[in-house]
Amino acid sequence: MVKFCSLAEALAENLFDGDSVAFEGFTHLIPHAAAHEAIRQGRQELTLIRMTPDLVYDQMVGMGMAKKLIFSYLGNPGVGLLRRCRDAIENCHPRAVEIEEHSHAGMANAYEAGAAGLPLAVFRGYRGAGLTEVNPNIRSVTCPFTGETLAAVPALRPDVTFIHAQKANRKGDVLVEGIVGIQKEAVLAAKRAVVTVEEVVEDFADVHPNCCVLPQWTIRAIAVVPGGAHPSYAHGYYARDNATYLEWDHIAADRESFRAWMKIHVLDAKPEVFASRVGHLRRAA
Amino acid sequence: MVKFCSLAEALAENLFDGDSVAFEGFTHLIPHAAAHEAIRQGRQELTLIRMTPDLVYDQMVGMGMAKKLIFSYLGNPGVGLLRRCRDAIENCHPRAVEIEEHSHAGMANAYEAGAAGLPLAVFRGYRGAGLTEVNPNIRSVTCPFTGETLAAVPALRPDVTFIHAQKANRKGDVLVEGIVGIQKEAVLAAKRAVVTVEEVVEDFADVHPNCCVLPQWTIRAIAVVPGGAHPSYAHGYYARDNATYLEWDHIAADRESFRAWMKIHVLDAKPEVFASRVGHLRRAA
Amino acid sequence: MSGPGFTPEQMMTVAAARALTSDDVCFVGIGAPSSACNVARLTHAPGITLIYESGTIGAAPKVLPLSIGDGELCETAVTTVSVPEMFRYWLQGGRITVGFLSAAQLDRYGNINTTVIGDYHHPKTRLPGGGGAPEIATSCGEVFITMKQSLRGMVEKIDFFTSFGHGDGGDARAKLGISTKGPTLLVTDLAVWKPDPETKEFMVTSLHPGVTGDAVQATCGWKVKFADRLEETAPPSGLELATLRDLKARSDHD
Amino acid sequence: MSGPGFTPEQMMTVAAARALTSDDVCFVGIGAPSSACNVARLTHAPGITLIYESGTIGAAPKVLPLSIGDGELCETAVTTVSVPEMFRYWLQGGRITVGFLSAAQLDRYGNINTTVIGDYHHPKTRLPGGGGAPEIATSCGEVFITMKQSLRGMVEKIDFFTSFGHGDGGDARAKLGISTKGPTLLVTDLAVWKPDPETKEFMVTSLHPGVTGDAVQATCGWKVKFADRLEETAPPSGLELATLRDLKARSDHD
Repeated sequence: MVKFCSLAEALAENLFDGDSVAFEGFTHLIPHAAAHEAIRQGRQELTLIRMTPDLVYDQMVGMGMAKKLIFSYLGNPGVGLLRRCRDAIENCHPRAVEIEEHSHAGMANAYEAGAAGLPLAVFRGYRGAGLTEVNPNIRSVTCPFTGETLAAVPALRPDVTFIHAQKANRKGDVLVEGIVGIQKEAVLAAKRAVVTVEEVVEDFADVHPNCCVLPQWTIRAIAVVPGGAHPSYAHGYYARDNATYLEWDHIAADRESFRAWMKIHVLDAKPEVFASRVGHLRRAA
Repeated sequence: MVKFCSLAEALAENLFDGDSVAFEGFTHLIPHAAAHEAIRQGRQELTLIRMTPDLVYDQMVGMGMAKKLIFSYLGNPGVGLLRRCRDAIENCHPRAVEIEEHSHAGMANAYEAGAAGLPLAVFRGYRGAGLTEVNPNIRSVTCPFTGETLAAVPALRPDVTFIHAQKANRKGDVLVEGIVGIQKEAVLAAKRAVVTVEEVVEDFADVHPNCCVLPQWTIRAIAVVPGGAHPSYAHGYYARDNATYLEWDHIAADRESFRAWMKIHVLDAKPEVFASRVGHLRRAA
Repeated sequence: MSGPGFTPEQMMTVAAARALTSDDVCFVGIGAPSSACNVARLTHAPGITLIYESGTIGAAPKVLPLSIGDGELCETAVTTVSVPEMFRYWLQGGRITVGFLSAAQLDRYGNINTTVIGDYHHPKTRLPGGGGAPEIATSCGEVFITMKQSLRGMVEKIDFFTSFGHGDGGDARAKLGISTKGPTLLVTDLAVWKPDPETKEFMVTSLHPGVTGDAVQATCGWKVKFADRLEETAPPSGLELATLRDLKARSDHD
Repeated sequence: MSGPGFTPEQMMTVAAARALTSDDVCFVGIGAPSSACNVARLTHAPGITLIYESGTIGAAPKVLPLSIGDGELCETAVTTVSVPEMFRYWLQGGRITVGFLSAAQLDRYGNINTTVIGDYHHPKTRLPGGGGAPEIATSCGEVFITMKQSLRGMVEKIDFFTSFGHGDGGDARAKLGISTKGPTLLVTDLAVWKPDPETKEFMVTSLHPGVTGDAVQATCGWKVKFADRLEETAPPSGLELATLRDLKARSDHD
């Protein structure tokens, strides 16, 4: 049964040291507030799963919380590299991080298989790609009808998935709209799911029947965190803060400037700060 | 490039003798008008594909147009058996019909694989089911990660798919909403797709971004046929005509009453008749 | 109507409804299963989630649908998904606690035939076939079966294995790699049946009011086993009966 | 700005845009590909369909997005689908005519590295990796590559095969069971390149205005082949340049 609670409580009750965890969002609706709470609570030895790790995993890796990264694009979208992840992979700073690397197609199919309760995903992929030589989790199956060799990857089944969504209703059903990305699959593939939302509404009577709605019984906990996706965005609520993505390239370039930024903006902050960060990004009504 | 034209023209240019064809719709939005046009134009030697064949395939089989049926539920939903299909299978009247039978999961996965450009679908199914012994297209693959044996079926790739949808915009994009069933997959899996719609609107500016919209370049032809799903229904336009489904059980019970009904209501009718059939089923606005 | 104030079919529906709880997520078939699930929802199990294979999740129909895809289901659902998603994420994904099945032929181990009477390739009667049943039988947490008893329906040996129950009994499911419980309840118009924990053969655990063991045996094609402590099914309560009658009255299908 | 009135990067974007038609369905990457596709859409190819891997199909942004998932894309798209659907139905389904790729390292056969400089397990520089590229390279009808020339970028041998071009040339794709054309066009800031029909080695077919063959060779790490009939790329038209500048001016990313 879903529980409405504070983000601190939702995280404390659902993310544990050593867990495999997905903080998912494909450019849109990235659960920054939830990731910051995980950093504040100091979780360790995590396996971080995400197609597009971007800033939040750069921060978690930079803080030494990750023992492993499973990903398909380790960049700051449209900006460049992730400098804390680079430091970890190239220099083992602040610690060594194991990596399992896929293509987007591989990760998307693996989440889909996880949501579908299958042990593997089968697709046409990785042909001629070097990843097949460095990732032992890229294997193959042969089609018994055509003889074609297809790629196979194991299903992703995170211990826990965190997403940010536009809204929940009072029963705890959750609505995700706009660029829905991989969130539904990441939630359904996980053993536990936690959602931060912009707001709670009475009901979804005015929601289109084919919208992406996650029924309340698929979710463990919901925390209301307005602005919780910043500097990512929430379609219908506030725009993407592109300036912050560009700025991150400079903050993360240096170990000291990174730690100083993390202290002020994450360790000494609270989820409530996110609302103020998106004030200037909200549309005129 | 999509073409707006009459149903007669759309059918004449896209369905040929010997084709494999899916007239899809899962209870909702069944393309009855298109099927009736195929009957009027007298197509022969068709392989009829559909999860839930129901009345339209009972009619086409009864008229001797089908050489093969690929299906997963050969019933009149909520009513009982399909008596013309029974007559064909049990008594070879009016001709023998080959059958390839799956479960819903098997068909749904096979359409999905067709839409996804794969040669096969892999899923957990058919365990202990007798269909594995009578359908040589149910095979298996072994998961290279867990060793689990999973079911495999060949992708469905109809020569042509017909669906009925609520509306098209002037560019030819098509909106399907409500119980969307298997229609998107059936269209994307097919070499050609033809859509009948309730109406054409200027644009989809007010349509939710995550609705099921088929872009115009995925469709060959669109014909406007108000009521074209009757006695099935079109969410937002008219209700299901349950009385007609019940009545069909009596009409199809007898070869003569069947042929008499077909002559009046199909062979001597036109697509325009469908609008009048749904008049009493439209909701008060 | 005379006698007890309810029909055997109403008793069957109500007895099936009672087996459901607010925590259940049910894959609902049309007919008696749909009636039972909606009676449960409107009486003791308001939190129950009803899923129809057409894609409607959390449907709360005021009217009993004739088909599994009536408009009423979509209009009242929490969300409506595509059919591939339904079978992949929701059924195969292991999210359904109870699947309801009916049978044209049933054997003592809960194996079901709705495909053919006679030989598959030369059938005496071609039935509709399995639809969702083959995977409902193996992917749902457990399976409830409802059917009216008859010698034609409850048979020693079914003509075709549309959906797998307990096979030839015992650990037959585990041997096929099936991890779900399979049929755990059979509710007929005469009795409630549950599988023997070891052999998995269905045995009568409760007789509906006024029904004798002989009546059960007379309409069952195999030698019936009765539980040592045989109970009598509580008759439908006033609320249960009124709820069922109201549902039927609003569902004017003929 | 001095000289020709346009920059080499603008020439690159415009030359890439010209290769697109109204019938194309493009899988668009961020940066130069996105600029090229939108210039095409706003000039000679109004019917072009732009697909961004975030799920937006038929996007028509007024502003160039910084990321492949900016809100502008969804708001202007014909429809927005989930990421698994994007990769299964639309990319793997064979519906994309042209995929755009960029490269950190490129070899003469159009093989691309965006993964690591140095050894994979002990990299000198860890780059972002492939994202959608491995399957874009094999599932799109053909692949267009855009990049600025440099000795570091255009190399004899790439450090990692992020995405497969023509392998070691000839029929290398067919040998791997890949049925699509692969890289058919390379547009740099200096020239337009196309693969030799037999060997599949990229050769210069057109030099941008004012560029010499020596300048191309000086910024390319392999021995450059030039087509027998070497053309000069037409300079950006007034409309092309104005369209590109307007797009950039509206896209205030820094």
